[in-house]
Amino acid sequence: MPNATYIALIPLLPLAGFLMLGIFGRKYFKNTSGVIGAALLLISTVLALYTAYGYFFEYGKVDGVYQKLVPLKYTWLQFSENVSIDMGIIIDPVSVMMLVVVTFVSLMVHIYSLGYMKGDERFPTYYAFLGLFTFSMLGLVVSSNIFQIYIFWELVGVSSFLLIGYYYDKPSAVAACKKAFIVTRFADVGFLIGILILAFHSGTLDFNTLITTLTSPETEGYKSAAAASFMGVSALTWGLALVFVGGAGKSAMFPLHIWLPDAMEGPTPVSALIHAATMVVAGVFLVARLFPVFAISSPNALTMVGYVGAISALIAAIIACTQTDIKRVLAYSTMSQIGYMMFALGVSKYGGEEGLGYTASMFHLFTHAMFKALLFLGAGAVIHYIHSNEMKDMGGLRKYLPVTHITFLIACLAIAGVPPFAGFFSKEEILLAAYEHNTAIYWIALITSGLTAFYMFRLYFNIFWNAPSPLERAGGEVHGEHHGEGGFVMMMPLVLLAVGAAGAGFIPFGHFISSDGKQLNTEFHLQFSIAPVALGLAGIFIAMWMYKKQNNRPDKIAASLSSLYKAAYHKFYIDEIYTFITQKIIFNLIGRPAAWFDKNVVDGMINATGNGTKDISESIKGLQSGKVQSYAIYFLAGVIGLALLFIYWWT
Amino acid sequence: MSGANIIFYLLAAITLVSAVLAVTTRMIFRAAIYLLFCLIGIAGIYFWLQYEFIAAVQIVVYVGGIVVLIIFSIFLTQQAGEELPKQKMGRQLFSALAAFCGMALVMLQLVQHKFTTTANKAVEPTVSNIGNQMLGVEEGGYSLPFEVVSILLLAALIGCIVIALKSKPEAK
Amino acid sequence: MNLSLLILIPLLTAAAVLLMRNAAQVRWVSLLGASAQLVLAFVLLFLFNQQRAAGNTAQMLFETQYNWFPSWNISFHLGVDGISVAMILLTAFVVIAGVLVSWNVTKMTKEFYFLLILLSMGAYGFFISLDLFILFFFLEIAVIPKYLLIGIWGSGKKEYAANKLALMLMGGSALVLVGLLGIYFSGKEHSFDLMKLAALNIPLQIQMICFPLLFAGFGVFTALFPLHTWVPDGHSSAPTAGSMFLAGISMKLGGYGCLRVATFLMPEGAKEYANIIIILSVIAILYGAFATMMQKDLKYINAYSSVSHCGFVLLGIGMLTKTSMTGAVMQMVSHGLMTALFFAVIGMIYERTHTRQVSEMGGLLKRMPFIGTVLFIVGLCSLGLPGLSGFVAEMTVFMGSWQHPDTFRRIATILACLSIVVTAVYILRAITKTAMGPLKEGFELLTDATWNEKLAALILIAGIIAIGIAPFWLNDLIAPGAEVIMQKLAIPK
Amino acid sequence: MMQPGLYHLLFISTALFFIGVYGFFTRRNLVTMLMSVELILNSVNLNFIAFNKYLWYDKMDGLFFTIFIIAIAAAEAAVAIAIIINLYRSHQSIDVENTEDLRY
Repeated sequence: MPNATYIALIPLLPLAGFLMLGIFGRKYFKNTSGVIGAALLLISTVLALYTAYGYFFEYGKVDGVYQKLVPLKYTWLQFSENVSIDMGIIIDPVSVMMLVVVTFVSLMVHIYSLGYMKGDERFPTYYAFLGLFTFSMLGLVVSSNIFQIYIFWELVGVSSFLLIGYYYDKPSAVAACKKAFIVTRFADVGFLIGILILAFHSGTLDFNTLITTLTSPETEGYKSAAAASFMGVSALTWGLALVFVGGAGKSAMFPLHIWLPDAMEGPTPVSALIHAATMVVAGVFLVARLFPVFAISSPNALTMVGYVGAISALIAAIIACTQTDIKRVLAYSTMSQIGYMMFALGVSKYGGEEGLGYTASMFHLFTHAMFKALLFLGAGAVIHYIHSNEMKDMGGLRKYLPVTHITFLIACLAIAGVPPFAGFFSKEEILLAAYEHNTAIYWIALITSGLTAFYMFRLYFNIFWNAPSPLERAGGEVHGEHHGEGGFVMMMPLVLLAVGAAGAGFIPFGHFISSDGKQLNTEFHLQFSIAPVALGLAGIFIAMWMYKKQNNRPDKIAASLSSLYKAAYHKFYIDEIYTFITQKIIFNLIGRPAAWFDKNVVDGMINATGNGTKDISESIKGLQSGKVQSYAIYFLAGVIGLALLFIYWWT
Repeated sequence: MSGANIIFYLLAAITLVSAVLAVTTRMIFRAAIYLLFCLIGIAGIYFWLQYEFIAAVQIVVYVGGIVVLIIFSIFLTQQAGEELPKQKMGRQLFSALAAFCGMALVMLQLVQHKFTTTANKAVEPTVSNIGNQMLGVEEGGYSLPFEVVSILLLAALIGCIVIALKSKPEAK
Repeated sequence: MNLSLLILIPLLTAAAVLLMRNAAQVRWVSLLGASAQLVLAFVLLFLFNQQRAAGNTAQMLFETQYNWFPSWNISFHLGVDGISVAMILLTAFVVIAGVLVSWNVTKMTKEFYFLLILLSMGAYGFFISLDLFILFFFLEIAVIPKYLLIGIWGSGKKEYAANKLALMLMGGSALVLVGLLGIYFSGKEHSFDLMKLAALNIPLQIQMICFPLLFAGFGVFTALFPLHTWVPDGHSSAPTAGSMFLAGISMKLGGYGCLRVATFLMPEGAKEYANIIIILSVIAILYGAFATMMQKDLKYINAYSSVSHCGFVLLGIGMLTKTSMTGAVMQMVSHGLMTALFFAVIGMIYERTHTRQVSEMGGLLKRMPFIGTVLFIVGLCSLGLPGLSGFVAEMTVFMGSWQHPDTFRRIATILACLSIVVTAVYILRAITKTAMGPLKEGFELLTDATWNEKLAALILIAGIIAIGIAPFWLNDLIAPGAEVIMQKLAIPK
Repeated sequence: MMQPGLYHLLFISTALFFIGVYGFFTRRNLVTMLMSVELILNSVNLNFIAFNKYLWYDKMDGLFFTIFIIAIAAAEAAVAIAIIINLYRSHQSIDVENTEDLRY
């Protein structure tokens, strides 16, 4: 067992940064806040690497199985004897891997932002938010309790919200951050209800106990969860499916993906960190965390995960082919790649060779973090240089941005699955796992991988080749403002990530991460790789044919596929459907009537009571007319009435 | 049918008819005169019942006092001979109905009720008997109510003067 | 510790306020009094925990009892358990913040502060009374000043709002009184004493009649659907501190009463009517949230969201589990702090922009970073962000509600869960439109918060975060109190 | 026709009473209303006397009550007329419709 203190420091240091910069940043650390943030994160990264080294090579393995260690646990909120929210740290292969990924990418982004955000008015706030996000994400990956994960889940959501809305005076950014928060929030309700279901049946919120209870058929919890059913589906499946809804929301799975492209309104380094490498894979992480329960107790839920992942991967890839905003292309590409990870989990089984998909998914998560962060940071460098997100404003930039160009190319090759870059290895494993377990998903994945190569190189050629540079068109007007690629602080992360993207594939991932903690030896099947690699290369060549030089082929092809192209260009109208549902149905058919009902019916009733009382008293007032004779008549009537009452009724 | 009976019915008729006329006539002075007849009729009934003292008091106080007072007040407040304003028809009908219903109710009760009478020896209501008991202080004596009524009369006297006093003009 | 201090200090402060010569003195004396309350509340918390740690397991601590009206068995009986201590802390926080944000009241300053302090006295008295008559007495003290606060210092349709609020709350009080009398005459020995009545087990048919009376009566205070309509009008017309007190303290009187009087004394009634309570509270939660979505005035937004949030209090009580009731009390504390802060911020914004219409604002964050940040914090607390108090309370209610295996309560819980999305929609809509976006014209010269406003906001934020980061202390405080009520519920008929 | 007795007297008194009531309701002049009141009082007197004569002839209490009532009626009439005259001074009318000061 490690000494937990230093592991706890990994998330706590960014939190300290957040508090320090958030409260005092504007006054005292106007210019130094970036350095402070980056320095704190550097310590975290070193600690994370140290933890990883210790875990994987020193104490983590007992009898050939990686253990789940809980070195720290503190009761945060006790509900009943067994059920409590604990703040704890769980150390297992996945969380350690995530620690490394998150700290590393976050560090890269911190350093990169020193250049990218330089001179921004709210520089300290930016770093404070980054610190908050890093803290939340690290807290999320080490959560030992399902409610703890929910807590940090919400926190990453809010830091994502804050960072997307960082340029808060831009209406589109404000709309995007709102959208991101609400869509993921909607998914989180599913997660929450899922937690409630799982916690109720297992009688605990602690991950380890929960997994043990719900995977052993002899426990009471398992029996009750499997027996209780709602609409013909067992409570266990419901719970897992709802938890997955939460994961799907955060991971931008179809149909909850609509927030991700809009989220690109945030600063580009933020997109790299949150919306490419770390936060959006939280959904994958969540499914991986609960993987034994999915795989052993509810294969149906797992199959659903697989199909949702596959469909998302395909749809996102198709849409990505038509987008012109480079960040949006990357966003859809992210969605597509996360779809890969999801269906890899979906086709996996628990234990041994059958668990290949699990390993592959984690592997892809790891490599994807490297190359996707790299792509975003590269795109950031381009945007920083050009001041535009649109492809049509770019072209021929390879001369002006040589480092960016090379690193971007490496990332593109990696994501396209060209050997020997990182993406190739992880993708091959995923395809293999899919091939072995689910043919339909395998074919979808294969097509997607071809599309991936195509749209990535469409992007690449459009930025760095194609038409003459807009700088020449603009008459070199912007030259004076810029000093090339943004200097060392922006280039260093690119290079480091490029190294990762190129070399990460050689890590024998199965040795470290597998569904049951035992070592998994992955074999490399040459003949199997032929198809995907060939498809990938074909995609690249088509992209090159279409976009390397300026020509009218893209327009022709777009015209020949007009309806499909149009639909894809409009993202299959999913946004419009959502707008319709929210505006027309929720606002107009629920909200407005509710407000109307309250104002007129409920409040009307109350006012009617008041007015009724007033009217009655008004008419009673008339009786007190001051006319003696009227009084006498009332008196007589009263006497006669009372007399009748006493004579005929009372006796 | 004896003469006494005839006299009773006669008195009763005078009383009721003049009472009705007193409340229905439109001439206020005539109303006062009808009231006078009605009161005299009641005094007659007291005579008929052989309660002479009460009859005398009735004539002295009512006929001689109150009716005269009323007539004076009519002179003070009203031009004689002027017709009284007519009450609304609805009010008249309603009042008649109410009075009739009330009367019917009371009569119904009276008819249904069986009165029991005492078997003791009768006491003659002579003036001396009345005087003895009125001022008697032994059991059954009425001296205390008598005093109280005297004080009440005194108070009424003073009260009348206070009310009827012309209020002095405020501003001086 | 003598609990009468909690009543005496506000009383003395109020008296002292009346003697002061000018507005500045009034303010400082009030602030002094409010600080004394806060200190006292903390001392109480400390002593309470000390007693509990020392193994004192009596249900009520620091009991004091004076004969007040012996022939009717009314005694001045005070005592606290964890729930009361939590509510007292809440009151102290809100009072000091309310005093601070009212710093700029110029119209009849003395009377304003006098009423504020008097109101706080009513609230303290209510939370520490163990005699139902005294409890009712303090409830009324806490109602009347509000009428004047709104009627004199309010804005908009203030007379209408003041009348509506006072009449509806009085109507609620009347129901409470009838219920209390029903309880009083139920046993052989007529008593108003809470502890005696609890030991007595009120007869079943009395419970069936008195429980709905008491619950509805107190429910009016807590915005029980459909008796909630005083909330929007009352809050939006009240002056800033008035709204804070109204939403932060007064609405909690009802929740506390529902729990302490209705549910605790009449467990059978509570079980009988639990389903109705659940239905009404779920309606309040969802319907309040949807109605909020359509509001355009910041105060109306917060008022309707209070309806929705207070629905959680009633839901927690209606679910009748220990966890859910703990959650209900937490929600009261959390919502009290949060909504007081929200109204304080709205007041600050209104003082500067002279509008409360969301559509007329924009980009306030640029000119008022502090106020904008507070607005974000309070908004995020309202939509249940972890680390802030709202999350803890709502989750506790959900966890408690889910403990029932039957489908009806499950569906109710799921519907209640859905409200957190709607809450997110309206809160984000409100704060993004006001604080974010381009700065509206005419707002270029706005100034940020002054020291008193900052202090008020920071005090409340401290409370919110203290619960959000470390909910266990509040949980440990409240849960034993809820446990006692549960034991009473568990006794078979 | 039968021998007059208690019932006859009671009938007369009841009729007198309700005639008075009718007058009280329908008259608008205060003096005539006072007359109606006198009728009512007389009907009561008659009642007392009748009961004394036919049922409790061994006592004279009914008689005394009648005397007292007559005395009080005199006082009442005096006070009433004082009020009426005072009213006439202030309102220039003794119509009951005009005296509505005793109103909400």
